[in-house]
Amino acid sequence: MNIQGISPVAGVLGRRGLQALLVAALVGTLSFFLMRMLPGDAAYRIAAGRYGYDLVSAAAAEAVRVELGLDQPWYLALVGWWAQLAEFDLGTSLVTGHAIADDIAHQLGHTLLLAFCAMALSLLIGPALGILAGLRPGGAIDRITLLGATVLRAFPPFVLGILLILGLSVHLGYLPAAGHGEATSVVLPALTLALGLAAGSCRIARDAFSQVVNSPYYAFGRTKGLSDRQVLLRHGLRNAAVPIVAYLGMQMVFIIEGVVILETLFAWPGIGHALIHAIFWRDVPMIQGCVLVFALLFVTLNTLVDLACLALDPRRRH
Amino acid sequence: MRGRHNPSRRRFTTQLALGGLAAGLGLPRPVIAHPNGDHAHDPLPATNQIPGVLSIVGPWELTGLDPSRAGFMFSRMEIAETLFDAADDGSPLPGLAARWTQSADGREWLLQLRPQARFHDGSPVSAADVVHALNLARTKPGILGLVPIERIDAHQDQVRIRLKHAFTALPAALAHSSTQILAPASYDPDGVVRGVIGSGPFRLTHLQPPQRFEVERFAGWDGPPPAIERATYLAVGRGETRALMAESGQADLVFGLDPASLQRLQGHPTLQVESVVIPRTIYLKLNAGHRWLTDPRARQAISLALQRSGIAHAVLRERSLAASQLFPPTLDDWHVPALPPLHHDLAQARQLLRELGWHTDAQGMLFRSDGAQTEVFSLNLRTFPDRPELPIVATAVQEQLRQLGIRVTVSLGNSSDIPAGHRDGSLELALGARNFAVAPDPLLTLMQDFGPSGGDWGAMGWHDPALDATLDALQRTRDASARQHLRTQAAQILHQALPVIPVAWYRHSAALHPRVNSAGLDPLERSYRLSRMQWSR
Amino acid sequence: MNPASESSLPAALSIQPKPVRAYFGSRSVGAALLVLVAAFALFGPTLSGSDPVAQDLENFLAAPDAANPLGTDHLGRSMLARLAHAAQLSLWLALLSVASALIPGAALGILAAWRGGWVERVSVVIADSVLALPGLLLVLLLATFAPGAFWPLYLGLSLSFWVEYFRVVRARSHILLASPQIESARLLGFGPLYIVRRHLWPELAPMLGTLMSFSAATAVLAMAALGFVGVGIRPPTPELGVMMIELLPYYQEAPWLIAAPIGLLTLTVLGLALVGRDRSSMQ
Amino acid sequence: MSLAFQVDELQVRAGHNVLIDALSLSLKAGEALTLLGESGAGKSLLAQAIMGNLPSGLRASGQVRVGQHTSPAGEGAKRRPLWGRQIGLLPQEPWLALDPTMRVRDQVAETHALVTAVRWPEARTRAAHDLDAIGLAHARDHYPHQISGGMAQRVAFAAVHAGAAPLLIVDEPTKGLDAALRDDVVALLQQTLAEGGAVLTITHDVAVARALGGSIAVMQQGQIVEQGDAASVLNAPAHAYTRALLAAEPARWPDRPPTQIGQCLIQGRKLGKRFGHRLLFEQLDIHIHAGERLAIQGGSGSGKTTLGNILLGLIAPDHGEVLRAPGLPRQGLQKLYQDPAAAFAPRLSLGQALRDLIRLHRLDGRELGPLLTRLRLSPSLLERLPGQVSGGELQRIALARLLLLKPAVIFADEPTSRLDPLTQQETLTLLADTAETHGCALVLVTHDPDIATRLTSTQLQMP
Repeated sequence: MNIQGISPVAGVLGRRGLQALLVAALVGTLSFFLMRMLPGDAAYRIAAGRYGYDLVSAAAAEAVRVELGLDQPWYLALVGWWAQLAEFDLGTSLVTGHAIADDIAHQLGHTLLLAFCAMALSLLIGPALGILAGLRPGGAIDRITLLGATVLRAFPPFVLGILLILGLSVHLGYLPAAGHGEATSVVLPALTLALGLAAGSCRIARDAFSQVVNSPYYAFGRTKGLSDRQVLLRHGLRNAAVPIVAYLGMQMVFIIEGVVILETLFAWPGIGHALIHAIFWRDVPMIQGCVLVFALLFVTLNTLVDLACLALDPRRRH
Repeated sequence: MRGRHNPSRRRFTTQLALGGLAAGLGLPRPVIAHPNGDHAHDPLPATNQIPGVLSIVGPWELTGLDPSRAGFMFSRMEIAETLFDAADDGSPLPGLAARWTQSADGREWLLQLRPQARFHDGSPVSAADVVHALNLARTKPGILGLVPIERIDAHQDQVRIRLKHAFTALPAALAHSSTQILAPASYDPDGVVRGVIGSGPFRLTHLQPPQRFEVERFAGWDGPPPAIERATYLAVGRGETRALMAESGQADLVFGLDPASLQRLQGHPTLQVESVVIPRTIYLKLNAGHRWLTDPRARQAISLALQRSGIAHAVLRERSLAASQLFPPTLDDWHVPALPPLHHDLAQARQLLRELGWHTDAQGMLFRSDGAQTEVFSLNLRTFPDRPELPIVATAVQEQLRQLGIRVTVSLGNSSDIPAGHRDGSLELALGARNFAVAPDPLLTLMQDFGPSGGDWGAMGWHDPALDATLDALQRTRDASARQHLRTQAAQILHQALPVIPVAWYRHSAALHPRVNSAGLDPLERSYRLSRMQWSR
Repeated sequence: MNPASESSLPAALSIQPKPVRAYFGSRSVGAALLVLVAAFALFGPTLSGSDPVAQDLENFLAAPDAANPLGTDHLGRSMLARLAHAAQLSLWLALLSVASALIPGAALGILAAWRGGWVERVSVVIADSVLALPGLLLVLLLATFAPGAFWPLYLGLSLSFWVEYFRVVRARSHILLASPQIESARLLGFGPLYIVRRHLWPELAPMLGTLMSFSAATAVLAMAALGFVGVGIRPPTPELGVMMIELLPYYQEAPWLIAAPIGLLTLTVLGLALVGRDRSSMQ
Repeated sequence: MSLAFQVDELQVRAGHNVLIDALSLSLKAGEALTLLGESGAGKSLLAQAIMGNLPSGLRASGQVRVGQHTSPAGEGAKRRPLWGRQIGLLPQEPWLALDPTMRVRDQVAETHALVTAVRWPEARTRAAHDLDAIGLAHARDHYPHQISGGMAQRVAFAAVHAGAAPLLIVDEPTKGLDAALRDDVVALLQQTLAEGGAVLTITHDVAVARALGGSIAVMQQGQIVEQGDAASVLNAPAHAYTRALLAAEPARWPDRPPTQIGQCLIQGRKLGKRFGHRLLFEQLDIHIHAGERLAIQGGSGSGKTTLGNILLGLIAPDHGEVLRAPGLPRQGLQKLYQDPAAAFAPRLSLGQALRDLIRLHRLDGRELGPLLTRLRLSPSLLERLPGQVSGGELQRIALARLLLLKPAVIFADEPTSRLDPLTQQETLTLLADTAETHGCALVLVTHDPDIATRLTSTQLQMP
């Protein structure tokens, strides 16, 4: 149906695909220079990571240097770097010596679980409250959610996380404070993230919904003779969902950033946790792998949001 | 564990929820269950702990499987054993080796293994397996490099170690976790560890590096069966998260608590806090080759500027941890009570520096004019946050040296920055915490740190032949009183020359859930003593 | 379509649901909060009179008193002085990174919309690749180059912020440049400078104002978050995130200490959010 | 004939402000009643009062009877069950009243299914029939953004019609539609009447009233000033306002005498332009002479504005060329916009905008005063922002702004399509007058053939 002959889905995929390539190039380049510009002796850092700092010695560092070929000239390293990246080979961790792809594949599951739970929770909380608030703008629910959302947004996620641990875990013992392995472990970090997300989506939902309710087509639905419930279901929800889903794309940044910070706080073994560790140890291939996977994850999620928007809103398809 | 809900708790739920928020916001927690209590603590909440599974939380992550990398974790969880074990005072105890003999010249050791010892794959531990493991360990960085080994081989059913010269600390070296004995099936043909098959009372069942692994009681263990059937270890990087996990009752045994959290947990009505002073000392490593620090008077001045008791009081929360000398009193053999304690005397410190030509400017900072050019006394101090108290101590040291007139910048980096700086000569000051019992005999550590070329974690640009001679004699001498004399001598040399400046001693602590009875903490940090723990009920 | 023009009600009587923000008077409350924080940051150091790094190890965790109105921290340093310095640092970072993102971002956005062609395509490609990297990740990557330094934070934040300004300005400028008001201005003979000054800027400014307050809040929070995970500004420089993480263990012993940086951070972000919220739903 | 609808003594107030006063109307089944009046006369408010969905803050009193149901005007909720079933309301600007995310067939079908309680498959079949019947068979599965304004008007009609309410209220049905589409709508309304429905139409378009017949009520400032059957009101208006309203109909405007035509200023040769795959025009030749009045006519989307922009040099044609008379300065061509508010910087006061222009071209600022007087503009208006003056005034200020530059050609792009008839007449007359006074050519884009013929001497009909 499209005039230009390119289907909108292909358009989204193409644009996002290009974006993914660009970001991979950006991250790869930055990582390479990072590797080259590391202050101090990389071999020493790696040795300390491997053997513990009590055992780091010149001999250990020398062993690492030879093993990893850190003494080769930079142009060879650059070529190798790019060749590896192009083959989706993320290399091996400077610290553990594991294949990074394996490590990340394992961590990605945890990160996705956390992100998914957070998103699901936030969609349960945010839009529901937003719709209640939007049905009666200026009403009690509207004012309470506005206050709640504003204050919640002003709270750094890690502070919120600590408060939730103190409240729900230390004082009440409902949930494990941190860690993983138990089914309930995901609840606290997901809830922390979800509250922040819901604070945003709640207001967006409220605005979207009050806009829909005040729209001519909503009024037309009513004057056509539909009941309030029928208008809400047939003309309210889908139209209000369009900006909410579009906003979800903007919330992806919040999710990714939140995951990085909260995984560290909650000892959740995802990529965010791994990234902070890798930064700490200057494990550049690992940093590159983590950032790359995050960026690609981010692009992928945004692609899904784009496609969802296309599905929801026919205007975008033409 | 939902059934364990305190019936009265539900009533307080809402108040507590507010209380939790209030506490987090820094508001005093409302006193609820303790009408008279000034420090209102709730009893430990019923958590989702799994019955029968002991959960241990610590800061250390598994960075690999090789004994040289993460062997200490497998030792602490009693998965893998070393040939020797150590008593709390560091003296050798039998490990995998049940008995041992050494030749008259001390150059040949014969070790007899425990006959019933089995690896977790069911195979018996043979002398050949031990030789295989040790020879692999020798190729990797670790303590074995310090030992003058000539050859290791199997002699009938015994392990024979041939030394180049007598070496008294051999049992200590063979108690170090990097000399762990793993079953041959643990290694691939290249000698890379692919699985951890040890011979300890616990067997690794689940490995999820770098954060988590699980063990269970090994049925084939030849000693008394432990009471704990299963245990998990979880690495949690953040100190405050660890403390909160202890507080919430989620973990049974929590290590690596920062002093402030420790203080808080000690007030907890049900949690037990165990602590023990360990042979670890926080000290300033300095580059004695640096032109400002070569003169012992400069190092003396820095030492005199340190307000150790203040640091111990405010940061470590225990005044007695202020170091009066390098070796803490727990190191019975090395601590010399007669040494004049290190103390704080700013006036004397200034006097010493004046003798070296330093003057103070209007801001009280030191400078020295050398005819044409003027130099300002400023130094870079490297430290790292792996141990939560180090950055705080560094901040305190920074300020105390500023009082003296030395401008110190703190670089908070990676622990490896210190050995790296040592090696390339760029290091000026460093704050670290050195465990003198990495191997149970501090002699090994001293050899590493204060040998002729200094050590990554020890002296830099400083060398004393008298100390070399003393340490060398200690390696060879077996006579107890002669050894004691030599140790005192070494301690005195270090105390006077100050190649490193001690700041504080170290306390090792853990929070313990009331459902377990501890077997006490290991002052050598070698073991969590899992096999000796009991359930309370 | 312009429904208002045909409204059957006299303008003065237009009946709309009362805007919710009226209940909070949000913009003025936000501005007041920011003025308070800024005044504290500016004058706090002078008022407290103490050195933010001077320690008194014998008087640590002291409760607030006349000498130390906010008490002393775990090294016996004046909390008031430290907090004021931390506020100064956070506000500086926010101001600096927002300003250095705004100027090139907005300029490039206008240029891309105006010139179109390869200028636009290239700048969109650059923006897209930066956009695929959440800001915090960029900051983390750069912070690895120089841990504990100020510049990676500043550079990373500016680098991730400019895209937002660029995108918004470009999109809005595209619409405006095609609008009758600018077409007529061109027909009337006005030059680019006039069009930017009188037509583009007044339309862009309120939106940019909102965006600026948002990115300033993001900057303040990001700095604290990085401090929290140990990649931010290094001690002993007072910084809110680092202070929080340092003081958290004392939450029971000296709750006022941890409350102070959290409270200040929350007030700052709240102030920025309230000032910006006017148009928040526009995005 | 049964009474379809009646209001008695209807009053609508906002606080103490009376917006509609003592209004009584009645309408029998099968008849049409048209309410004529200018914007702001309270016409739309009347529709809302009858439906019972006045904005909060407005209070109604009096009685409303719809079919057999009588209820106090103030208790709107009582009439809610009648919506769709007893009263149908054809919305203003139906392209906004259709749900943008739903196919048009479903929007018609839902009335069948949910209002007249037909099962869904049957409702869809009926909806398809309804759409076929109004010539929209090809657009059944389109979304509202894919159809034109006129089609949207018909879809909305079908959606309302499906409820088979005996009373149809139509609010400004021709707003924003060109003449051809207006006739379409009128035809649909006439069909409803023929089917026995009662139609209450609210409009300022006299042509609609004339076409529907029945009776007419003329409203001014919330009150009915004249009421009667269509023929008598339209042919023998009694009230001055009615007379003015009728006189403002373009068809009744006096013809303007032709002007002196000078040299050719702009010549378009063999112009061609496509928009996507759609051909707007090709091989089009056009000349504009000094002093000429030219109308470009055509339905919406026929490329009138595009042609104008090509002549102005704002966009390039795909084929052909535009030649300008030598010596014609760049500012010699000026444009008057459909929406005058969009042609001003909204945050810049009108006076400042004019002063900027005077300074830019070093004009004589003293000319402004007389110019404003001639355009019947108070100088005090210049202190305001564009959004603070009425559409008619703003269009005249826009005209004043152009005239300062003494242009040779004024290109007026539907300059009054958003104004009510009286203002439209006033504005267009002034435009033509001043163009004549200043001796500039006027190119007027309009979809109203009456305006074109009355105002201009040459007409160009777009294909």
